[in-house]
Amino acid sequence: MLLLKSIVLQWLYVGLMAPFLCGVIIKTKALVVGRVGPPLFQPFYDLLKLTRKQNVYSQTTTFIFRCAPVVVLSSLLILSLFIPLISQPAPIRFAGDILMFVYLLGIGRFFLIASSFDTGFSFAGMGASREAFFSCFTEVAFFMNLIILALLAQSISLSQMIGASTPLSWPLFGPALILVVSSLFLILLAENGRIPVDDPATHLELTMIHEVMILDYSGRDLAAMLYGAMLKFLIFAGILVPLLVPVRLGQAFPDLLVFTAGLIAIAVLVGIIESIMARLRLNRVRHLLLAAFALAFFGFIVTLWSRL
Amino acid sequence: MLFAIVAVPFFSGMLMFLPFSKPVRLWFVLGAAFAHLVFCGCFWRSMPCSEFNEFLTLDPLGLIVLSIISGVFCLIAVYAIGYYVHEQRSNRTFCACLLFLLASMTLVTLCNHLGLLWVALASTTLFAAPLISFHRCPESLEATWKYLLVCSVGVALALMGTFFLAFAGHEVQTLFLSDIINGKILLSGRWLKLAVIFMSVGYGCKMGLAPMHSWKPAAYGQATGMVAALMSSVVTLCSFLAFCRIGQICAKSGLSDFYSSLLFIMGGLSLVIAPVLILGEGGLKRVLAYSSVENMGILVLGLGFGGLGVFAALFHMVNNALSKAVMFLTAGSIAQKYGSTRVSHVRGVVHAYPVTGVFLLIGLFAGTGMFPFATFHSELMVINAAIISRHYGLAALFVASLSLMFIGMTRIIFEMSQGPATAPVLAKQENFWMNVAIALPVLALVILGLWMPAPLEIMLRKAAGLLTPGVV
Amino acid sequence: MMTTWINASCILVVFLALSILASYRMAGMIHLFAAQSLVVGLVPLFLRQFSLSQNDLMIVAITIVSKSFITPNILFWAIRHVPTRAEVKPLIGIGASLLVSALLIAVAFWVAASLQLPGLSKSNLVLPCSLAAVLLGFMLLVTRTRAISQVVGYLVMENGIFLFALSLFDAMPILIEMGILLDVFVAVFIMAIVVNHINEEFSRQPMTLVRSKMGENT
Amino acid sequence: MIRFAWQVPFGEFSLKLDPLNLIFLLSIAVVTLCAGLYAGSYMRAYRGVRSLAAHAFFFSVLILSLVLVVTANHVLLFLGAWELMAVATYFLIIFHEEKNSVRRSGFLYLIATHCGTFCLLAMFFLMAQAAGSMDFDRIAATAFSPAAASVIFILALLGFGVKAGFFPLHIWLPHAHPAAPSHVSALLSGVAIKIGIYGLCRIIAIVPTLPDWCGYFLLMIGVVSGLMGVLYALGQHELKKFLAYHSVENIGIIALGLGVGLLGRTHQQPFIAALGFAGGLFHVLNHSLFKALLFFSAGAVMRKTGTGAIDQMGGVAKLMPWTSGLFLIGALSICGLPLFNGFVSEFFVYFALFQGLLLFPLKSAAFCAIGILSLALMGCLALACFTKVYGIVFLGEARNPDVVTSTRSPQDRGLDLPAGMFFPMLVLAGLCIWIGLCPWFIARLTWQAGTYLTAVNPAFISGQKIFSALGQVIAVSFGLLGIMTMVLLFQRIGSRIAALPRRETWRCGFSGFTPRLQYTAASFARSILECLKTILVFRKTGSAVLGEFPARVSLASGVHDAAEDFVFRPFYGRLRDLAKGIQKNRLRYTQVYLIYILFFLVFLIVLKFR
Repeated sequence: MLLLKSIVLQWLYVGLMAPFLCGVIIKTKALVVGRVGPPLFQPFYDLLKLTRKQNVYSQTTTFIFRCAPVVVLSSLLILSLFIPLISQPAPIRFAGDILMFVYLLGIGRFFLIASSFDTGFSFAGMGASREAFFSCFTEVAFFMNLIILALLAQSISLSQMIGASTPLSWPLFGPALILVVSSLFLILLAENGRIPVDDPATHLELTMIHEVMILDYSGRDLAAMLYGAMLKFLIFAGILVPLLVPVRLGQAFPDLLVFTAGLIAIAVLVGIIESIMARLRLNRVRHLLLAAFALAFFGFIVTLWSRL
Repeated sequence: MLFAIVAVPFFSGMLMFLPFSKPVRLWFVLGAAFAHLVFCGCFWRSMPCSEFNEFLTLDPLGLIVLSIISGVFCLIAVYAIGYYVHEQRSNRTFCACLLFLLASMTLVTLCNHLGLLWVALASTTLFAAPLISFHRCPESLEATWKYLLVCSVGVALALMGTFFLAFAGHEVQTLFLSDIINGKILLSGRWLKLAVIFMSVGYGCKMGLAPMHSWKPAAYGQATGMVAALMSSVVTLCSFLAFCRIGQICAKSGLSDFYSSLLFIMGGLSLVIAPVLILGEGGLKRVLAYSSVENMGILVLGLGFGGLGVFAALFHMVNNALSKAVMFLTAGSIAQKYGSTRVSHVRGVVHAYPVTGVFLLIGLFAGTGMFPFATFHSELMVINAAIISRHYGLAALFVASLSLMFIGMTRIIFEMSQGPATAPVLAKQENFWMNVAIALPVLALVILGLWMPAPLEIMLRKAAGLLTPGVV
Repeated sequence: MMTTWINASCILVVFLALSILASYRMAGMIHLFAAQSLVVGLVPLFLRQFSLSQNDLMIVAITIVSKSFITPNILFWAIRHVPTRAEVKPLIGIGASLLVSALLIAVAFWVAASLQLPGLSKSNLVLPCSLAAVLLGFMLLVTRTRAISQVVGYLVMENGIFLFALSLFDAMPILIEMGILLDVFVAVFIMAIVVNHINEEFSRQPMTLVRSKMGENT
Repeated sequence: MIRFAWQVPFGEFSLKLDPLNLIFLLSIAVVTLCAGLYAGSYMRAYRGVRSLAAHAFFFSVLILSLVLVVTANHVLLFLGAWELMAVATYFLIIFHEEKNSVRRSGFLYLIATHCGTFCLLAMFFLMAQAAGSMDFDRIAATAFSPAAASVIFILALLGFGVKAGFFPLHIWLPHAHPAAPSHVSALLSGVAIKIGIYGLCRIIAIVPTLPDWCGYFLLMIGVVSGLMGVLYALGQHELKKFLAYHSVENIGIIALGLGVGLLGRTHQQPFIAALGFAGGLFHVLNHSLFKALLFFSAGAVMRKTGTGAIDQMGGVAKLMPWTSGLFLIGALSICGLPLFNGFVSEFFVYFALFQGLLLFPLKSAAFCAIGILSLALMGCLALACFTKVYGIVFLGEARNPDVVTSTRSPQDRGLDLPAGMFFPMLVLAGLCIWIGLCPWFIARLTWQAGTYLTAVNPAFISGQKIFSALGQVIAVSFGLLGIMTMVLLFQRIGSRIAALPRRETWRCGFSGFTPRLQYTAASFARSILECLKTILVFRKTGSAVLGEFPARVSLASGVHDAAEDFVFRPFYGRLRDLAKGIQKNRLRYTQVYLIYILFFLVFLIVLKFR
């Protein structure tokens, strides 16, 4: 019963927080350029509007196109249970859950790419090819970070790595942790299709990656896909925040507040980056991702060196 | 008894010159072959005593070679009956020479005197020469001439070696093998070494070992299937028997490691040259000739390893004779049907003639030592002997040359057996007698591969005991 | 006394071999070969200073008869059809082959000396001369393109070997002697038959220029 | 441990059943059964055309030899069955023998296995000589010196590597699979390749004191084979050749597992060793299941469309919904995604690698890190490969109308392939999902095999840690299924308004769209392959579009197999030219051969009398 209560609480918190973060990003982008921008809860209204809309399916699509949103959304909902809300332990925590974490992302990605082929149009194929290409780099970099965290925390469970009662001490592992955090931040940008890698707001066919794969969705399917993307942003941010917060207050509620503040800070940072930077040329993105991997690899060398 | 087994084929050979019709002569040849086989059968039961004041004796080694000779000769006789159904030429000289060849080969296995051994071997060369020039066309005559020339020079060198051997005995100049073996006379080192070198080079030419192998592709290429089968499986065995006799002498007089190093050089060379040259070949019989060169190399190497190696070499001698018979007889029937055995002319034999095609593939797998066939065991035992006697370099060479040979042979035989069937030039249907003659050795190989009959194993052990005093 | 006769015959054998190498016409080669076999045949007589046993006589007689008379006649029968009697084009000229043969004789003597083979009681000249005769026969066989001259070369080699055998042995069983003679004789006979076939087939081309298409497609 | 022996002239042949070959027997049993059923109807099309008797004969000989090889406990029996297997497989491969390419690939296959066999010959005889007997139990009892152990391991890697398809020795694999009929290539890559892995495991079991460089070497082979296999697969445009290269990748994963196991054994970490071996063996079983499934469905697709080139296909899912569903299940499990069996075995290997990372000394921890990274990259590239193939072959619109002909009418609910072919594929797909969702039975079996390989008393190693983790994984998978149904209900039932009629895909306003505009295999993989251009020998051939009225232009890009084009083909070519050279100027003068004889005689005299 305790597990059920923590799952419901987690989902409640994450479910509301995800669209809110998306609203924060859009709001910061608007404020930075002096616009008032849409209200903070605009994503909520969009999602509700979409759920009332009808689905339009093209003739060339098969059952893959219809079940892709279901798989993507449910895998991301499961993934949200892996994240410890700082002192609140994650509902799902066991040795080796990082593997489950990565491969659940994988199954979501498989159906997303397959559905983009299903529409039978070349732009979706272009997006799928870029998604498959970039995911190779991000996944390897992500695993590199997991290796470092496993070495530092001497355990292979995600909640042990980032949600432990005594956090990874910055003075002891300072240099490695800085590299891990920066590499994870780059991975966050790439995985969620933020500015340096891909422009979420653009509709120019040749430049889209994540947008183009869900171009053909409508109604509830589109709502599921958008909500999944928001969840994904929260999950990746949720991994980053506990590493940044050096201290644990002990009680559940204040830690939760700190966690929320951390999430909002990351959302604001992403918003700022999106307004000041332009999208990188596609063959330059590869170097950015290799940079993320290099940072992580350097961190790995540092941890090995310290253990020598 | 021993004299009878030599006399029967010889005199029936003489009878061949009387004006019989073609089938009668062939049945006569089959009769003589069968009589010869019966003689061998009763030799197996009871070992005969030596005759003709010590010139003819029969020891286990000789008996094994004799039984192989009569066995293969029966196959050839059966095959000839089927072959001559479509052959126009008169077979007078052919049958006569076949029987004389049988007589001289029997003499080789029986003789106890090295001079007599030389005479018998020289006569096998002479009687085999007319068999090669069967077709009277320029190429077969050239091949015969090349065969005659190289073998006569080789035999001459062997004669010189025999004389050196006799001379090595100082006062008691005897060439009786039994005297030398029982240690009656003391052989001086230097003369004996010279004699061994001359004899092994001489008999090496006759056997077709590496540097002296050049006549084999031409001779086997031109001879008809059955003559090539006879020569490759049996005639070369006689010279291998001479090698064994030299081995006995060297073992007795303590020169066995000198002799082994000689054998390693010759065997090693054949294992190197044959696989390289086979890759460039285009004709089936020429490919099989190189395979025969390589198998002779294997026999000689086995002899050199000593101990288990000798047993393996003798067992391989039996298997090699059978597998070469299968392969060359099949090549002969293909040559009769297509008029040629070149890869460019013959395709899809499996489709045109299913039985011959299957035999072709079986011959390939038997020749290269695949599982169910006995050659698999004998080749493995030779490699095992190599590793046991610590000749790792030779074992590696052995393994490498076997695989290259496998590539060379499969390349040709698969090209011929599969693919779209080319129209046979002389469209004839399969002949019963020829297929029986090929089926028998295949059956023997499979039986030997799965189960070793007890009498053969005992005889092989006794024969190996002659060569290496150690317990095998 | 006896050794001088043996030495003389050995020298004579080598000299005759040299002259065969030098001769142009095939008929001349065969006559010289007949003379050489006669000399080799006589060696057993010198060996035992005329105290010959019954079978020694028989051996001498048969050797001389078969090698000096019957074999040359067979060869003459064989070359009956060959139109050009002369050697058209030996691989290396007569002058060059003589030089090489001199060299070969030197090699034979050096080999006989360097091997220090014990027990050459009878005469120390026999081994080198027989080796020389064998090498000369080999040289003749290798450098001539005519089939008949190759046969003569092979027979000169046989004579060399026989020289060694007859001069050094006394207790050689009669049967083996006869067997060896018989084999050499049959060899010549078959070679002659094959040469006949070749002549019928090619009529004009010499032996070695035959490289036409592969007949029975090996 | 069951042992059955019978007398033979050269000794005593014996068969033995132990936890190790139980796994292989299981996979052989399942795959050969399905292959037999599949062949029943797949071959019906050839009934009149070609004699099926020979094919059936060799099929049964293959199955017999597979079982014999796996259970053989005597050197000669093992080698004999090994060669029998090679020959039987050869005759199965060249079923379509009229085609030149088929004969050549069969020939290449036979040579590769035969040369591998000769390495095995040397290895077994070295071991037999050291142990004094040909029986595996007696050989296992002898202690080998480190030098002998490393020579044996190198020969084992060469001999078994050719059969298993490790990277440099894999060249026969991509040729043999497209040539063979589908059920044969399924059997070949599902089971026959695993015999190479079985041989390697048998050597690991027999020689407990392998030197420690073997673990590192095997791990690195796994990494190289895996990565190169999947990268080459990405560049392939032919369906079966693609699946063949993918077998190389999975063999790489298995080798990775065995490598970690070996490292665990040398560092006295029995838990990691058992886990690594168990992971490798589990993947052997899983791979034989989903690879056979993929080959069967590929066969059905190629039978329907008549070609193997994926760029010609498209929209096959609408034509063959059942086959595409089964291919999807196979694709999902081969990528190692959670609900399917691929994930469970990769989970074992990952777990072993991570434990190794934490517990091993520094050098092997670094190797484990490399292993983890390469496994991750392999997973990702495999995902890219299979989305590419599934997307291009089954989804989208038909690229070439005469290849993928009419689409089915929606009401037609029947099977799109004969029942005889459909049923075995269904069984395999069911097994994949069953092992994915409740792997206890198979996991325990592989765990026993793993402990058997670590040659440590099983009582000391407790699998509790891994089985509890596995329990959690299964719980999360069922949780995922639950949430999926919940979301599905929310999506479908919740919307009261009926969906609009189906229309054209929104093409951002472009008019004049032809199906050929869709993404093709080459364009999908170009971005990935371009940045590894040098390693993969990725080349583009074709000309640019020039001039006002450009003529017909073509562009093709493909990957050339480095091992084949730069190592083996030149070697064989040079050897052939040497032989041809000697052959061409065959000496015309007979006498020159005589001079050879004289020189040889003089050489011997000088050599011996010096």
